[in-house]
Amino acid sequence: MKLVYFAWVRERIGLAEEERELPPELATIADVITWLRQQGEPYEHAFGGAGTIRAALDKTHAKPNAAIAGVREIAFFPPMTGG
Amino acid sequence: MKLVYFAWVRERIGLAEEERELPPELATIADVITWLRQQGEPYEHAFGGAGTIRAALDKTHAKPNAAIAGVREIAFFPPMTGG
Amino acid sequence: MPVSEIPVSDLPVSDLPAPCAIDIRIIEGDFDPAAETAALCAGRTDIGALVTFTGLCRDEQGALAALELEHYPGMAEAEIARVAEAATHRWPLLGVRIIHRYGKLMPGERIVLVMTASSHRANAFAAADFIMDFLKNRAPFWKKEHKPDGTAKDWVDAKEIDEHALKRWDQAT
Amino acid sequence: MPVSEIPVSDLPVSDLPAPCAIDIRIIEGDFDPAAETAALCAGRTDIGALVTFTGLCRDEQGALAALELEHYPGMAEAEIARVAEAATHRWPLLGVRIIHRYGKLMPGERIVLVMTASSHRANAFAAADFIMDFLKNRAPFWKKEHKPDGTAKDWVDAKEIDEHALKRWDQAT
Repeated sequence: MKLVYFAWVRERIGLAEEERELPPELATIADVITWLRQQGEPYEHAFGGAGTIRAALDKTHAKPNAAIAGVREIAFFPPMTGG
Repeated sequence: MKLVYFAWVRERIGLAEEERELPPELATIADVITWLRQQGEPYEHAFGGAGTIRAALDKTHAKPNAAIAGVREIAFFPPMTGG
Repeated sequence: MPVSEIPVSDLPVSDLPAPCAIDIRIIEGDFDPAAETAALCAGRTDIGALVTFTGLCRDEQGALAALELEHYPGMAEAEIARVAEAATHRWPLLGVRIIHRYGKLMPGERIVLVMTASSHRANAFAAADFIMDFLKNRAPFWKKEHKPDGTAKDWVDAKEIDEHALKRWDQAT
Repeated sequence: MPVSEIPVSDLPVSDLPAPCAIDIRIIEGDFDPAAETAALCAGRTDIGALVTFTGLCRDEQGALAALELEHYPGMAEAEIARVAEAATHRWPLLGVRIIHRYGKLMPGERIVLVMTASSHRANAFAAADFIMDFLKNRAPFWKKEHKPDGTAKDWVDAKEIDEHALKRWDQAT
């Protein structure tokens, strides 16, 4: 699975993107986040620290309970501040 | 008194403006209109024919019952269609 | 008697203390929206939102050869200034520029420009919208349509919807 | 868990049948609003109202040296297109152009352009306002502020007011 990170999520993790083999029991975005928090301090800081995180599946906004089956890219980022 | 006319009011009367000696008993815009309607067919057509007329006193919108004392210019025109 | 009992809607007022620069022009020739933007924003970094409304001479399926715009010199400037000032008292604006043309205009030509600047977009949007609503109701301009066959020339009737639009601004901001 | 339960507001939908030309660009360099206007209006006489919103990099009293805009390539275009399409289904529009920049921007520079054309002004105003509200909430852009002292660099927080602004569009048009 391709994981991509933006803004302070990217900075806390120290990566813009990475390819990860996800355990097959991970079914939703929320599951992926729970698993990522166990991948070391930077991930715990990004996903367990202060601030709201949003997610997208294959470049489409998705809720935490969205299923990741068949997805190629998951993105994590703070609420948007464009415009 | 200077009287000025715009749009179809001007066209019906056949004048863009005129200087008129108003009878001293005319107190309001409504009085002026009643008097103008007696000044010939073009005026009757303009002020008694179809269509709504608005008025301004010295280039400021005014209601029919507005007093004309001290005024130098009365304008008559249809509802505005600019913009 | 056909004289309207309510000539125009009263402008809503409010108490904001900081009116901004207001530039109003009534002209016969065309204008350049880009030059107006540059003039309004020159040397400033406090403007976060700029809303530009451009009204164009619209041809309804070939039914219009040209528009002729008559205006009341002096009163046109004064009325538009009143509307712009009311907007600056209602929203915290950083600049207002309004241009209205008169004379003969062909389909596709610009008629009116309303430009409002503010720190934040909601104020700029509301102010431009407000200015157009009141400008249409209060500014002494009248449109005559020239038809393609050269015969009929009709004065455009004021639309009721334009007066109804004003009621939106009666409530508090 | 800090993940937002509602990632973004759903776009309101409606049934208008006639979507119009939509032009969307995500670019690093500057853009020219006058060129966009000319492109949108070229050869047309059916447009009566053109609303242009320009978002500018605003310096709050010398507190900002520059903005850095990060974006999610691909998703940014797609999300803005969704917002623009929703607008064309909700109002009878004759053209929409949206440009959003990314990269480093100095105070006073243009960030975003939203241009909507319609026969009548109310539709053009509402559509531009709507597009900006949803663009801010849904388009994947993030602003980082560079301070004049060169030290602190802070990500801009999303404003609650921006989410509240969306609720205006829940009612029928």
